[in-house]
Amino acid sequence: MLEKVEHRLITEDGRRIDGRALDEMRPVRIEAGVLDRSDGSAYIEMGKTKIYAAVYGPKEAHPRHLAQPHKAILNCRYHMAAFSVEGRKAPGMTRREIELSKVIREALESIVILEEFPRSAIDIFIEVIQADAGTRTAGLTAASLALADAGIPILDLCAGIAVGKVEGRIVLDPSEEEDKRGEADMPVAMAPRLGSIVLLQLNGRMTSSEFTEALNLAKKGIGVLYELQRKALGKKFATFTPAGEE
Amino acid sequence: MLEKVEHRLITEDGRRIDGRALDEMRPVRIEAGVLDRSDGSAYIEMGKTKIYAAVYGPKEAHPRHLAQPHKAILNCRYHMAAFSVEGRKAPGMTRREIELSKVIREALESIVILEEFPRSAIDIFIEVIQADAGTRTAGLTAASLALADAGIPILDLCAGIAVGKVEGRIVLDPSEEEDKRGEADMPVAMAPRLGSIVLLQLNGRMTSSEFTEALNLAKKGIGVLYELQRKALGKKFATFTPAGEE
Amino acid sequence: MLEKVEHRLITEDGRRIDGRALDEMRPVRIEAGVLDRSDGSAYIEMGKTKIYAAVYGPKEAHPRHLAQPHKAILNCRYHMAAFSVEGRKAPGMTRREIELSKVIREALESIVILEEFPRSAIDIFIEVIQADAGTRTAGLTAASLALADAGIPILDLCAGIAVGKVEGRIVLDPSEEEDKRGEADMPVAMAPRLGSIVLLQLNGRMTSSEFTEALNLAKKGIGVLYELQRKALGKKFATFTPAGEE
Amino acid sequence: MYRIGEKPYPTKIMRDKLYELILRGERLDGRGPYQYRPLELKTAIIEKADGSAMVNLGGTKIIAGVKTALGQPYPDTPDQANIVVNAELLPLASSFFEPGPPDEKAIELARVVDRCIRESKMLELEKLVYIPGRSVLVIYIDVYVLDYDGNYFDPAVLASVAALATAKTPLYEVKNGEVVLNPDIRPSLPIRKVPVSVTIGLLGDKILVDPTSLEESAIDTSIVIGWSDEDEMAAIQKNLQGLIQLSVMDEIIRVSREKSIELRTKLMEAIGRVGAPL
Amino acid sequence: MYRIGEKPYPTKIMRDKLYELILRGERLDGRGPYQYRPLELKTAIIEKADGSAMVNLGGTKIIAGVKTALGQPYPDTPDQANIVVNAELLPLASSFFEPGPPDEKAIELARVVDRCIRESKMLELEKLVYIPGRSVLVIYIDVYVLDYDGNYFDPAVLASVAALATAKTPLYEVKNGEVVLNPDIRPSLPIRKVPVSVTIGLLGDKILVDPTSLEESAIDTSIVIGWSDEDEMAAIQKNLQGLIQLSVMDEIIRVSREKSIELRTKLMEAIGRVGAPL
Amino acid sequence: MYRIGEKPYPTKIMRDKLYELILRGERLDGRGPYQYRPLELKTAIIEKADGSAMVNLGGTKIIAGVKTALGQPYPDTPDQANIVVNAELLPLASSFFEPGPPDEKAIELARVVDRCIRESKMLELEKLVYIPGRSVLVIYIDVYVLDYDGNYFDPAVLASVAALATAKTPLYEVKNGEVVLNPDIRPSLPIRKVPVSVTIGLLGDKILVDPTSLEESAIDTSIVIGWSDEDEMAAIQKNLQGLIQLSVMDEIIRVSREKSIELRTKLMEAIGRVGAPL
Repeated sequence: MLEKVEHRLITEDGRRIDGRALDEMRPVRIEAGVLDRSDGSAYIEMGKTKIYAAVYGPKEAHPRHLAQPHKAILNCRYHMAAFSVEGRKAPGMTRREIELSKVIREALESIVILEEFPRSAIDIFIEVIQADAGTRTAGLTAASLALADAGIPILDLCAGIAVGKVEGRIVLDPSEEEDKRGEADMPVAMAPRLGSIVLLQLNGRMTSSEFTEALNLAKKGIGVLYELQRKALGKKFATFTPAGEE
Repeated sequence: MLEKVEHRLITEDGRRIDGRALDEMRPVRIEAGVLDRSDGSAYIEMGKTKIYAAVYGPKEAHPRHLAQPHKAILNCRYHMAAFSVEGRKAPGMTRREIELSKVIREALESIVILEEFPRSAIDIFIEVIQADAGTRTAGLTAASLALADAGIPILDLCAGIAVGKVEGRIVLDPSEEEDKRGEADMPVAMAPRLGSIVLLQLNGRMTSSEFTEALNLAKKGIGVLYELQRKALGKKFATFTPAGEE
Repeated sequence: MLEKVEHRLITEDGRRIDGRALDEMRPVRIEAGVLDRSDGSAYIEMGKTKIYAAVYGPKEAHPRHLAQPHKAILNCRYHMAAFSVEGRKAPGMTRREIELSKVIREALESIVILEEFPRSAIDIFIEVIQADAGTRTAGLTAASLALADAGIPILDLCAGIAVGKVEGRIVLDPSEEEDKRGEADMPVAMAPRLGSIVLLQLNGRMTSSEFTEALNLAKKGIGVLYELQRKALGKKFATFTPAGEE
Repeated sequence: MYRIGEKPYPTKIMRDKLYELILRGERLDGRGPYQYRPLELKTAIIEKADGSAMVNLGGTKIIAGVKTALGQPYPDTPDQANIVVNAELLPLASSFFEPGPPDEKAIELARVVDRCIRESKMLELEKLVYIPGRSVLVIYIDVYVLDYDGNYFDPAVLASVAALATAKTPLYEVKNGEVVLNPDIRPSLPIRKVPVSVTIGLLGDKILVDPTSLEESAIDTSIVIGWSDEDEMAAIQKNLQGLIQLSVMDEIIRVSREKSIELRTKLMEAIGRVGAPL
Repeated sequence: MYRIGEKPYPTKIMRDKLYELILRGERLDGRGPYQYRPLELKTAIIEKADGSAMVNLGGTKIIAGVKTALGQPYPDTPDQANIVVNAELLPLASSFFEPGPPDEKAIELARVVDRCIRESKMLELEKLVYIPGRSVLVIYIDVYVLDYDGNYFDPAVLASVAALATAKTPLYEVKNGEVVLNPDIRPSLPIRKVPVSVTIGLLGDKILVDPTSLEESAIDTSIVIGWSDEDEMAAIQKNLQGLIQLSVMDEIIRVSREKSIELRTKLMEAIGRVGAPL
Repeated sequence: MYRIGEKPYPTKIMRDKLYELILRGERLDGRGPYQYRPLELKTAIIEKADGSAMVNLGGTKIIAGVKTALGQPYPDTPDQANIVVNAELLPLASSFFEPGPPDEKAIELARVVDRCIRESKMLELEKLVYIPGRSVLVIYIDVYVLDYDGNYFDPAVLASVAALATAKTPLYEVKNGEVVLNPDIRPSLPIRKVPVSVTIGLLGDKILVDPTSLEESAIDTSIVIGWSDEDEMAAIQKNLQGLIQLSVMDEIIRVSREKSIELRTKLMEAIGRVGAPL
């Protein structure tokens, strides 16, 4: 077994391995209406993370006994392509994918006005074709846009981003290496107009004050994504380029 | 591979490894009404065997096409916790658990007055949290008590116990070691008031006359359990302590 | 690893390993009405390939939402017994069995007059008890006969046989060894009276002209099988013995 | 949970009819209460299996095949060959059977067949060990019900036992610590006992051997008893819901013993072992 | 997809009722908003497990068992023991739970318990490595919900942590490059932290600790926070649909921290570690 | 059994309409009978895969990715690398596709892609063997249908072949009997042929190349023909129910050959191999 000498993740002047500042997110591209068959769809790239989302519905709930008399049910599947990760992910849903499908669905249930469509179902499919950190929040961001693209009434768009703790510092939108080697990863999604959190998870250790700092940083990133979503809805796509790369 | 010198299971004066006489069962504790959410429940300990049983129903049969126009259907699941055995049982139902679910269900179908609840279903769940021989009969004993606790009309309580053949001798309520190293294991359950057998299996070799002896011994043990069940129904629990331990 | 010196599959005078001419099929036995419980059934032997087929229906489609308002649905399962092959096939449907179930079903859907039985289902079960090449076509041949035996209205019987390319030559009804070591295997099934193909697959390389030759050879074999099917329907079984063995 | 393909409701009218008949010692198909249906048994029908047998018991048709392979023993029996029994109630065989993985009935059938073979000590499993704890013969027994008119237990045991008793298996030998195949010989499996099972239906206190599918839908309950030899049982399985009156048990055991002797004789004839020492 | 056993529709009336109460600092069962239900914790109840614990939190009853075995480490953590957490919502426990493989709720529960234990660095996993990259201890934690009256997260973490903290595991040693069992000693697992989780329900901007099943059906949403120790969180999981107002987050963190200290104290008492250094 | 997501009933009216058009050499979307829809092909879009390609054929969008790993060869091909093809009809792509494990259509698609690649001898699999019988390259090809407007076979083959032809895979070498990774080079896979498939729909005796989803719902049947090169077919699959008149077969083969040449030329251009020897 080789001795691993691991390089530092943050330089002395506060830059990250990929050159970003601590509060800087990766380049983003968001596009709406990318898949023709679905009722609404979106595509997102955040760094090398690449995700499609599509919405079908509202349509008749099936099987029937799942139908709710006073509202629509929302189904969500977050799924990764076999080639999306290092190594090869075996086909079939992993426990991780099942959990993420649940938290993303619950986030979206918070913004969709389900009462408009009694006895109906809305299906949301998120397909990660490349995973390079931040897939659940990027997937949720795309899914929210796909819902709007489908014309489904929502209280607000929602967008998400991860924040991390790396070598004691709070960073926005951690890269895969920062996620793996860092102390904490915290995916956050918000409905900005509602001033509310729709998704929140933490893996790793943080104090109360670090949490507050992280949440504020996430809010900043989410604001950027939210604007991109709104632009994409109009002209069908929008991009964000970090200042340093412009 | 070490030479295994196996000790005798029965001493010359007719005592077993754990000190019991051949016709003596292990200490028993039976309790009714132990789980609040279910419509009826029971807990049983026989030696180190520890089992919960719960009953839900009668309720609407689901899916509908399984409903019977003239009677209730009865569902039964016998399941073992992963930590209940030596080693770790993999999650999911084994073939053994599926077979035992069937024989226990068939035993209970013999005593429940299913015709009272057309188009309904009664669900019975048996959860073995520790398995130390005799789990199917103890599970059935608990399930029968849970049915009574749920107020479901039954022809009779039923109780079960295993009898074994060990070193040529017929013994009541074999221990795990006796079960493994003995010549035969025969789980028996009866509805005493009806003078009938509701469950009967044999694994291992027995002659006709040994069978008769074994069946009579089982009947004796079942009589004791039956009394404990009836007491537990009244005051919610009952115990049996072998004479030697009193 | 031993050097494998593989024998030739076709001798210089155009005979195959098992003595057959290139355009000669193996001995065949076809029998109708072999299983009592089903509505129609058949048994086929082609060489050592041995297959049962049974038909149930038309009957109510189940689950209901699969029912078609204007026609029957047809279900088909092609399945191999664990002991039917070299080694032991694991229980459960392999991907190969699932694909073959589909192509056989689609072949049969071409000849059954499904519109006669709205909202109904017809189930076809093909059970390969020994597999020695040509099982999909033999299975289809038996299934078609079972449909007729069940009295289900069909446009025509259909029969199938494989043709192969072995050491550059086109051969009828390849044996297992010819299939494995040859250059191509092409299962074909036709409804002769309709002048139509109902099943066609190719595994392996063939030029256009070889394909035409192969298709003609298949047609010849199918003609023989078709006659056997018709005879079997009348007197319940029929056999074909290659000239050389008579 | 696990109740796919439930048997149809036992109609009261049919039960009464059967009971009336049985009181006169009669049955619907003309048999006596203790009489088996005609039995046919053919072995070696699957050339690719090491052993195989097809059994027709009245309208019930079952095929069993035996395959062997090298494998590791189970940790708790390092010095015994493995037996693996799989049974399937093919949808071919009855409209009550559905496609899919073995349901509770198929699993029960497999486990009862397994018990009859294992608990009777039919095979000398300790003779099929090549390297204790590491390399033994694994014997797969696959049972398929092809046509079903009641009582799959007895013909499944008959077919499995016949397939085992007539199997010719590869011979493995240990050479320099390695297990190698000897391609020259295919010996028989070492047989110690010839177990058979007897299925008995009950109508109140009346016994009815080898019930048909129609009878199964009307009887109160049933019981399968496996016999290792003339004197020893190896397996019992009460199956189907319903009560067995304690007072009938002696008669059940007596009748099943008698019928087991009859079945074993027929089985021995069919596999060509009449009078031969096992 | 993956929404078996969905919670019943939160009725508007019940929500209004609860909100009215909580404005007065009251709850249906008489508790205050920040008050846990009575907690009982018993360890070492399963003799066949290395460690076990049963927790009753009000009407919710959970059992956790720990088993260990030798195994290979995961490729990305060659120098750490493995933790495997499995959770099942037994159908015994509630009419909302169905038999079958773990659904999305059970998987979420297992993964939250896993995170509380793993991310808090509760166990010194690097001390349970015998041959780096090849042989480590595998620690199985199996959690079963036996009776369900809301909030399975906190008692599941309590039971799992108690089972781990009181476990006596086999001792393995490396001898001549082989990992062998030392049958003489059963040491405890090396414990570094004692994580607990706190589940908080939300009604608008009102907090409601440890919700019952009835409350769960009416609240807007809920959040689980795992604390490694007094100062550090190790896991958060917003669960259930619904919004959390950003303005309440500080209060949620503050309350959960406070309650975590209370729970940890009770846990330490129950496992007999009061004041003992870990 | 295995008929999830069945295609909708082919309406008689639509069939008549299409037939009328095709008699005049026309189609609904303005194409001629033998004309493909616009084809776009992009490679190297997934950095984490060894090879990848996205194909748009009209409104059908398919992505294929290639990953490789070390593995054991299949027992019957000890001296060849393994190919493993998996295809999924994502529910994203059409309301006719459902989530869950691959259904019969997805399995058929995977197996047809597999046959086109394997039977055409596209890859020199014997060059990717490190230790015969023990260590070979395993090549995983994963195909996902992202948007579905008919004919998934041809773009799936195009995407898979393009991903393979442009893949850069790890280089393994045998050193002292051990297979080790050479981290310095990522060579291309050894390519021998460039197979393509051509899907043809049939309306009576009329041919209709590359049917859309709407056409698929109305045609009588269809057939997929894979061509290794200009002269040799490698795979055929009649799919969908319905009859093919024997008299049309010659024309089907002729047209499919012609279109295969056209597709191969476009493919070669897209992967930058125009005129290059393979």
